[in-house]
Amino acid sequence: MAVMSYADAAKLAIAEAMRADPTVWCVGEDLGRGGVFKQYTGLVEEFGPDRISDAPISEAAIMGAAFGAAMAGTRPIVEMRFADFALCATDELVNQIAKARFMFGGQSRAPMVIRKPMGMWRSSAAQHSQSLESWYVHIPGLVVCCPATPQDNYTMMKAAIACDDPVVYLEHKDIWLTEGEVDTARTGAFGKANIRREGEDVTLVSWSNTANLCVAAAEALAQEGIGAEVIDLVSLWPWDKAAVLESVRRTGRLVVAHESVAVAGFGAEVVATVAQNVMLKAPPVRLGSPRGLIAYAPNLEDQMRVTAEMIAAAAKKTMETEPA
Amino acid sequence: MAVMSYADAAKLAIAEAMRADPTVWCVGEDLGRGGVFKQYTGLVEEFGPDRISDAPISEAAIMGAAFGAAMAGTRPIVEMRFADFALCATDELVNQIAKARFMFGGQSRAPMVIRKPMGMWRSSAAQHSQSLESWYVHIPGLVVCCPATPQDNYTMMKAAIACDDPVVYLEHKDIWLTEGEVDTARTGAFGKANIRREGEDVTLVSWSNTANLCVAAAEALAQEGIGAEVIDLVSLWPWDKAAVLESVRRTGRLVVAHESVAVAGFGAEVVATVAQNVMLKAPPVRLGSPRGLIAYAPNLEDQMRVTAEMIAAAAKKTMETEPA
Amino acid sequence: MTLSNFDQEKGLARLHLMERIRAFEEAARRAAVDEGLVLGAIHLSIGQEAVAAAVIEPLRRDDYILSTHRGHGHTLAKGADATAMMKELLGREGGCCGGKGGSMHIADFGVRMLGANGVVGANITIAAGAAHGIKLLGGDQIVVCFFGDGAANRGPFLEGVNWAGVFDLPILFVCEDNQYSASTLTSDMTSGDVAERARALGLRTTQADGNDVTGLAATAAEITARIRETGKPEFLHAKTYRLSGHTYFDPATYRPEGEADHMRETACPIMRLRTDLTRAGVTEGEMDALRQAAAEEMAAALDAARAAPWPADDSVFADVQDIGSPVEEAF
Amino acid sequence: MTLSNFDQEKGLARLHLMERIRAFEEAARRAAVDEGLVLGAIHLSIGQEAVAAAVIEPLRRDDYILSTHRGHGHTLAKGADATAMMKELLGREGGCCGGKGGSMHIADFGVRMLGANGVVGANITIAAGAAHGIKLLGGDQIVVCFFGDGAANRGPFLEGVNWAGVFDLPILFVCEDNQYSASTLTSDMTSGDVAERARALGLRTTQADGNDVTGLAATAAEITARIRETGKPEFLHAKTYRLSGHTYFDPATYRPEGEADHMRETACPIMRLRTDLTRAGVTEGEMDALRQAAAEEMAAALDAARAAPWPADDSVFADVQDIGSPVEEAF
Ligand SMILES: Cc1ncc(C[n+]2csc(CCOP(=O)(O)OP(=O)(O)O)c2C)c(N)n1
Ligand SMILES: Cc1ncc(C[n+]2csc(CCOP(=O)(O)OP(=O)(O)O)c2C)c(N)n1
Ligand SMILES: [Mg+2]
Ligand SMILES: [Mg+2]
Repeated sequence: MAVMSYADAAKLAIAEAMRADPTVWCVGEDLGRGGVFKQYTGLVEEFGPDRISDAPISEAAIMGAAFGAAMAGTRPIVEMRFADFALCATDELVNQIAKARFMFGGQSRAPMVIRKPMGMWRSSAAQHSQSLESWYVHIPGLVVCCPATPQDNYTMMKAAIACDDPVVYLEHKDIWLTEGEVDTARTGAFGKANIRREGEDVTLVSWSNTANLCVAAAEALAQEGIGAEVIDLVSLWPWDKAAVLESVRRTGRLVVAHESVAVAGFGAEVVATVAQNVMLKAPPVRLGSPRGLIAYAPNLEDQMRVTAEMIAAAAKKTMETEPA
Repeated sequence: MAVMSYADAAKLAIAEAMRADPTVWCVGEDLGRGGVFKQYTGLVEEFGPDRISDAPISEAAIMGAAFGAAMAGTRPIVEMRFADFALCATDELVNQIAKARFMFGGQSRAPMVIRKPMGMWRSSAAQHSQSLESWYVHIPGLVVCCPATPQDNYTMMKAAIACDDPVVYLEHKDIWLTEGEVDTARTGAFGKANIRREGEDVTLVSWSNTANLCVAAAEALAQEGIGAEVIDLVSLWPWDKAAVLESVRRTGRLVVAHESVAVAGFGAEVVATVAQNVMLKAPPVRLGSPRGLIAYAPNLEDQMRVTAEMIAAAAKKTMETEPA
Repeated sequence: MTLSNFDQEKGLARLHLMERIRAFEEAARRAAVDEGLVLGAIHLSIGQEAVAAAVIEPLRRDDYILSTHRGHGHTLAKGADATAMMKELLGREGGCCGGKGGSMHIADFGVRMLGANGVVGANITIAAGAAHGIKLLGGDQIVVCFFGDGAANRGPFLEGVNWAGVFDLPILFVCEDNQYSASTLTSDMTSGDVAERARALGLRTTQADGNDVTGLAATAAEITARIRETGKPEFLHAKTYRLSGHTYFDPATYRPEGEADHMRETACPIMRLRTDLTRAGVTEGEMDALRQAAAEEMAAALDAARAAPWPADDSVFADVQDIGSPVEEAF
Repeated sequence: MTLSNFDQEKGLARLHLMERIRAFEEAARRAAVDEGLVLGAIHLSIGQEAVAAAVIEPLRRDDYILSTHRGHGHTLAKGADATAMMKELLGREGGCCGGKGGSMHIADFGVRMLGANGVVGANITIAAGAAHGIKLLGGDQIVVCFFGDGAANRGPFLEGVNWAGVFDLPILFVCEDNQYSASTLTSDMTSGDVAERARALGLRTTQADGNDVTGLAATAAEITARIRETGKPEFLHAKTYRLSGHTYFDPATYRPEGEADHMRETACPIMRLRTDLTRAGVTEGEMDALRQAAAEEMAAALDAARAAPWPADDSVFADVQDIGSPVEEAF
């Protein structure tokens, strides 16, 4: 087992996949110089500029052309640079890629990985900080994945490249350099949560970097004798409903936390699903960004953040409530 | 009070607003010939081609240019033809229009109405049938409105034109010709639900055309002695949380129904909000489209539909459950 | 078109294909108007058949084409089965897309027709990508991408054409210029000139009469041979005219009075080819027989479609996605 | 530039403005690198100051400009206050956007600078729309829209320029061509030529040396006067060079060795103007004094910004929207 960064873990997965399958290639702006977050550094030296392909500043064409190339028999990995810029290619993703196989009655496939680095990254302001994972979950035809750890970024990138469906792959920009152990022998499956910590008192459900905050919150809660189970969903479609329901049936308490806007966020889906299926001991708590915008000034930016402290406090609140 | 169609009600609101304020104008493809659903018929004759402006097939430019014109002091009504095509202008709406006022520290406003006819309209298939209202609710900076009746399409269109925020205005394509009484003296407010029917046994929450199906379901339930309260939210951001909570506190039972995909739909927000605030007598029910795609063949298309019968059955199911 | 080097056999084949396209669409229109059998919007290419027939003629079966909302002609020309297409228009089992797409998403990957598209201009970047895929895989196929004059005002036009130029891709972009974008005269909404745009984007660009199938076929043969040879993208601007409305139910009253009639009499590509063939000595009878055969083929296609059942209800859950599909428990 | 008709006073004013722009950015860079005071990415326009100075010179205060991620120079040239801008870069109270936008969203609507933009090319359609608004309201202002060479590969370039042409709008599009798009040589990713694209889109198009502020100012004065006269859009392609990295922390190692040094010695617009002014008889001392004044102004701006407090925490909930704002109960 090697220790590597979140960025390098995905890069390793890509390199291995490219070695094994000559039809896998990457395309995006500035990839030949390693990409904007250096998450492609060194790949062009091994695979050459055709397979680590630069692109014009043309998000619609990057997405659309990669789709065409997928229909023609290749397996593109599409780099969108910032998840925000992917909005320039929304028609291509939502109206074309997600729907083509169905509209054409199964004649086509779009085996693509669409990388969209997301989330707050100090003082990037409103156009470079968004987390829109719930949008993609709402679109039939797409698989949605939000890894939180180097291990999952390795494992799920491999799974995404192997997948014949289009996978919206949302890495979090704030953890590119976070290091962790990566077991390259492990394989991953979409729809299988990563139980980051077990606990019997309260269930914390999250994904992406907020799952890491949940682990921190659970550690703090443990100090106070509260056993928090941390379910890192890893993929949001499909999502591991079974793991969540099983856990809340045990704990009777639920906190869902995510960085994205709370209103109409995927946290609502998790809470609603639990509410439809399980009688909890206390009202569920949902934490997400206020429905406001992400500012440049650090103190303003922080107003939009869900923190480990807020998660721990929410968990404690569910503990205080008397069972109904 | 006059009887008019859903399409004509909005047209009347627009004509009145244009008469009162010379800075109001409409822009979109084919508007000079009445627009693709004839919802602009006759306006060019009264207001001329500068104010009922045709546009190239350039959704990004329609949206972006209207925004620029709004910043320069006009009040544009933007026609996107089909909500699906608005995805070609997602950057403009989400990264620019929704965020500009905030990013620029309050220096700018975007008083715009963005019309996006949505929903299933017989055999329009996957690229001409989508309902993506939950996407827009998730975006800070936007007001979101989904009128279901001629009265609300008149009242809310007037409110939308008067509003200094960008309003995503989602009319349902299947009810353009539906007629109803319109009282032009009535004024509307965003965030105020339309209680379409009162009842004490179960609360049905909906919006857009599905609210009309809820009324039909409530009528059927009344035949069986079940009193269903129908809350038509009309606007989804802001939404009338107070009316919903007040109602479910009385009825203890909740069915939320919408045409859009259930997973990560706005119904989840409603159910989650209720679950966080009210102890219900029975598990809430959420009805929406399966996470599948809308097909051309009518029988396949129907598989994605929420019907009045399904809503009534869901309401009855909540009645059968024993209080916890 | 002078008839000096006119190839009679080819001319008859083209006439037959154009008659088939027209007969298909006339049958579809009848099915829609008279019988209400076509439930969605269909966009007829009546008057534009020469572009499909001529440009696709030199293609190999393994070359790709991508089309627009007005795609019946292209699809038939590439070799798709009319019955499967008609079933698709009626939303029936056995339709080429299983009844899921309808006219606007007609596709036959078996003949490498990668689909019509309901979003104007969206096929341009996708087509560039198909050519990119060919290049990456080392294939020698080419791609032809059809789009309308209105589509040239959308951003993907610039992005897709630039892409093909940057990556030197084997693709022919064909602007099928029928002068209208739905009810709008495209020239009113276009600044500058479409062919100039393509030239400015670095593509070798040819302008042609899109209603003269003979001349256009010669031009297309030359261009596509060159693309296969050089691997470089080219652009063809073919001027034509849509003789019917935008959709089958559009009366097209926005046109100047008499314009369509005048064009029907002077520009209809079928009529023009018949005139040329007559001059070359082909008899009316021979030509009428082709029309008759086409009409019969399409009547039979419509009969088969009419008789076909609806797709199985649960087929709607198939082919959404493999992972997290709506049929899985996860839903 | 020959100096025969050289206007010394104007030359000194331009030099001062360019020195101010450079000093502002040098101060910002120092604040970022040495003190860690600038938290977000900033994009410096060092080497490109002539475009901002020359093109904005003939504008009236009520004319509009729209800029890019590289917008400090345009903003200063339009007349914005350097201290408010510096506070914005540091995310402080009193910043021109209240600390909400930072460098990439710098704006001063008071001088009709309608904002920098973090999305490449997005300002092009918005700018066309501002001109559309002017026309609808019967105003006589004009709009200038700056964007980079890389932006010309995005769809909104085509859509926005076409829009301006179709509606005959009073706008000048300025492609500030510094030859790079982040770490990529733009020419490698561009098919054809940018100025040709604008011509093909029907716009009168001028190409100019973007590092010769004197010549460019004359050109810009002529063009903007014509736009105000005719109401018709035009296009200016100004070739320049960015002497620093893409962001302040980009070492720009992707450039050929020596290229930047060579350009610094031969193309720097400040150096070139100083040479011209020297020939016209202006002394080094006079010119150094302007540099000194600019440096002092920006040092003071930085001091003021450094001393300014953070914005009030709850200001983050202001100016999101009136209806359904996060501060309302509805949330
Ligand atoms: C992005 C987008 N905008 C608008 C439409 C609606 N629409 C369908 S066809 C059409 C006209 C297209 O004109 P053109 O490209 O010239 O093709 P033609 O219909 O003439 O074949 C329009 C506006 C659409 N389908 N997609
Ligand atoms: C739509 C979009 N794609 C990518 C980026 C990332 N990006 C920021 S600046 C830049 C380079 C822009 O090049 P150019 O337009 O020439 O402007 P310059 O930076 O040279 O001033 C890129 C790719 C972005 N901000 N927006
Ligand atoms: Mg056309
Ligand atoms: Mg550049």
